[in-house]
Amino acid sequence: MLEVANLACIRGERLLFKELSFSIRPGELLVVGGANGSGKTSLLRMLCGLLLPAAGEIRWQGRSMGSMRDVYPAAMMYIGHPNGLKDELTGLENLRFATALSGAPASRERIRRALARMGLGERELLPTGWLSQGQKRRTALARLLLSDCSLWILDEPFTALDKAAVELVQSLLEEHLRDDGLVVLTTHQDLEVAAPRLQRLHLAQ
Amino acid sequence: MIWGSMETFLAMGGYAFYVWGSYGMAIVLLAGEILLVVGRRRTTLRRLSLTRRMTAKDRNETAA
Amino acid sequence: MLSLLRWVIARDLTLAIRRRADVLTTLFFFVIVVTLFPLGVGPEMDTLRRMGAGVLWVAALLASMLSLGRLFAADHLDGTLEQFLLIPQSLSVVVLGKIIAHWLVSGVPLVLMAPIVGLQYGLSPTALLALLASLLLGTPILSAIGAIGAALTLGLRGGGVLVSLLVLPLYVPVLIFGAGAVDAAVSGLGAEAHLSLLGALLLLALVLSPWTAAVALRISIE
Amino acid sequence: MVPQKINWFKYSSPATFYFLAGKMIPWFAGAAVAFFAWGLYLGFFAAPTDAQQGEAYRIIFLHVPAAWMSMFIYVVMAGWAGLGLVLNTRLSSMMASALAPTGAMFTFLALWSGALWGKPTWGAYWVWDARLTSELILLFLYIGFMSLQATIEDPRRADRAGAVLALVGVVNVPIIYFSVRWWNTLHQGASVSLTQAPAMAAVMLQGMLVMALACWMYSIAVVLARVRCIILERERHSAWVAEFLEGERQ
Repeated sequence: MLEVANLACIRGERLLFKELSFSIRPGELLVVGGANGSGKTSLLRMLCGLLLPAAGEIRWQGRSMGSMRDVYPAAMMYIGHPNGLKDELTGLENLRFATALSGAPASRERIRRALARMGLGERELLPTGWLSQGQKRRTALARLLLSDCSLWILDEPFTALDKAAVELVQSLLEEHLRDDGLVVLTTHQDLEVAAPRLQRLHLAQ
Repeated sequence: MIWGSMETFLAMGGYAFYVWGSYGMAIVLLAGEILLVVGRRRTTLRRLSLTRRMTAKDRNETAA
Repeated sequence: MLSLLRWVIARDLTLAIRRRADVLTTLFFFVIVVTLFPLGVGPEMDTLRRMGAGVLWVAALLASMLSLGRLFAADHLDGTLEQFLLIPQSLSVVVLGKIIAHWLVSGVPLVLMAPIVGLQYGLSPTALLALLASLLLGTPILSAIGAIGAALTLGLRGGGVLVSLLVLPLYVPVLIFGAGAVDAAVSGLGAEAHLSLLGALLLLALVLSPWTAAVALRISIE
Repeated sequence: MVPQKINWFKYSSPATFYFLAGKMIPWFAGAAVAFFAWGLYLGFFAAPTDAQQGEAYRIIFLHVPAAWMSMFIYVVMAGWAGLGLVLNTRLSSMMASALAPTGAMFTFLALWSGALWGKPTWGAYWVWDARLTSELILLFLYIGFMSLQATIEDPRRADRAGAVLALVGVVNVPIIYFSVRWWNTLHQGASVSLTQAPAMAAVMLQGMLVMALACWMYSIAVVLARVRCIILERERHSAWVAEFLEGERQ
């Protein structure tokens, strides 16, 4: 359960938002909307602990996030605007290092299956730099299949994805929400995800 | 007074260049720093009141 | 904790191998700078012999500083550095791993090349041995202190020049004890004192700078 | 419309400090002028001529206080910066940023007067003495701190990054001084070094202490004035600045 109490965010000297409160229960999807520069990304970065809020508090499972340097990161997966992949490494190596650093390295077989499921087929041996934007995004999103984090924080997950990929990712979200996962995401496209509970948050600019 | 006259004081026993070079630089630096801070205060105040008047003017335009 | 360290080092080394050019440019910079001095100072062997250690040490210092950018900047651009901040283990271990990887890539080649280039300066075998030992102990300190500078100036325009301004004053003790070790060895006093002080600085750096650089990273990533 | 004075204070501590500092500056400035006058009198009129160095030694009444101030301000700056980093208080970080230029100025003054004192005494403007060399490296640390803060736009990051650098610097200053001293004694032996200051007649020591006090008063006055500018620039969006400007215009 993720609770946010009267959060405020100041970037440079601009006050992006204040008095922001909401909570997300297991199985719930929160879609954060708002114009560009309205603080969507800053909000997400605050939720995952990269950005300190100017005011307010974020609680995970009832405990304030600041005090839990180890428990919270283990339960949360953040995929931001940049894909977080090294161009020189192959998809396989990228995911192997990513999973190893966040605790347990996934086996090559499991990574290959995840990449195949994301429709990347036998491209896992190509350096990521050679892939198209859409394929890179899918490689990044393949990390969702390789982790057992309950909270997903995704910044524009659908950018550069074609129709088939969008549907694939939406089905992943539905699957995650069905087994009590939590998802917070930002997107410009309209979203058809059958979520047990759906919450929309609009950041007024 | 151990210096007797102004001239001996200024001559500083032949080391005038070194002694007055040091104290002269001290005066230049201290005075310079004071002027810098005062100048900075004036420009800040001027700039702040200018922006305040601008936003006030915009607000009146939008209100009208 | 050890496994995390091994994974970070493995990752950075694979990346360095994929981009071999970076490793070689640091090495060539070192060799070029060292060969420039005799052209400027003149070929007399006795002057060169006296200043050899100092020149080699300053060149090693500049070479390792120039490659500091590779520590965090590339990861910052493609978003992988953020993922490091989100792992359950402590960030200082990751930074220690990156420091060790940076030392292996930019420090060790200098250490191996220094005796060869040292021959240009007519350094005696004892001097070359002391040079090797002092560089072996000194270059990791340069990487460790440099990591703090690199973390502070992450993503800033003109970061390269700025990092040298921040980090060079902190390199002074390493330079003094490093170059001093060679002179002491040559003059027969023996370099033990200098090398033990370098060792002390190394321990201090390895304990303090990963944690400080981690704090600096969290500040710069915000 | 008389702006009510009361509600300014409840906005934030920088607001309170802004007006408090405003009241204190004249006192410190006055004290600085008084101490400078007394110190210069002691230095030039009360202190006797030195047997070996003649009148040139009078430069120590400027050089030594400036050197003391440069070290003292760096430590104070690191203290404020550390406080700002740990307690997240904006005001302490602003104080650190305000201290740096004055500290750098005193360091440069110490080097300049050290050179002008060195020429008549040892025949060279620059002497690789341990303390002078450490003073030069201290100047680089100041310049590093100021340029790091100038390069970073976001004031919050500039404060915290500057604080980390200042703290790393203050840990390194003793190490640098020790290594430079080791390097200096190894190569030249202790023949040429400032430690052989002329025998400290009581009035000389008193002159130096009074001049140091004067420099201290001066620094507080200038730093408070500069921190007020920083507060105005940083807090320009807050309500109290708007009201203050309102009051200022009448």
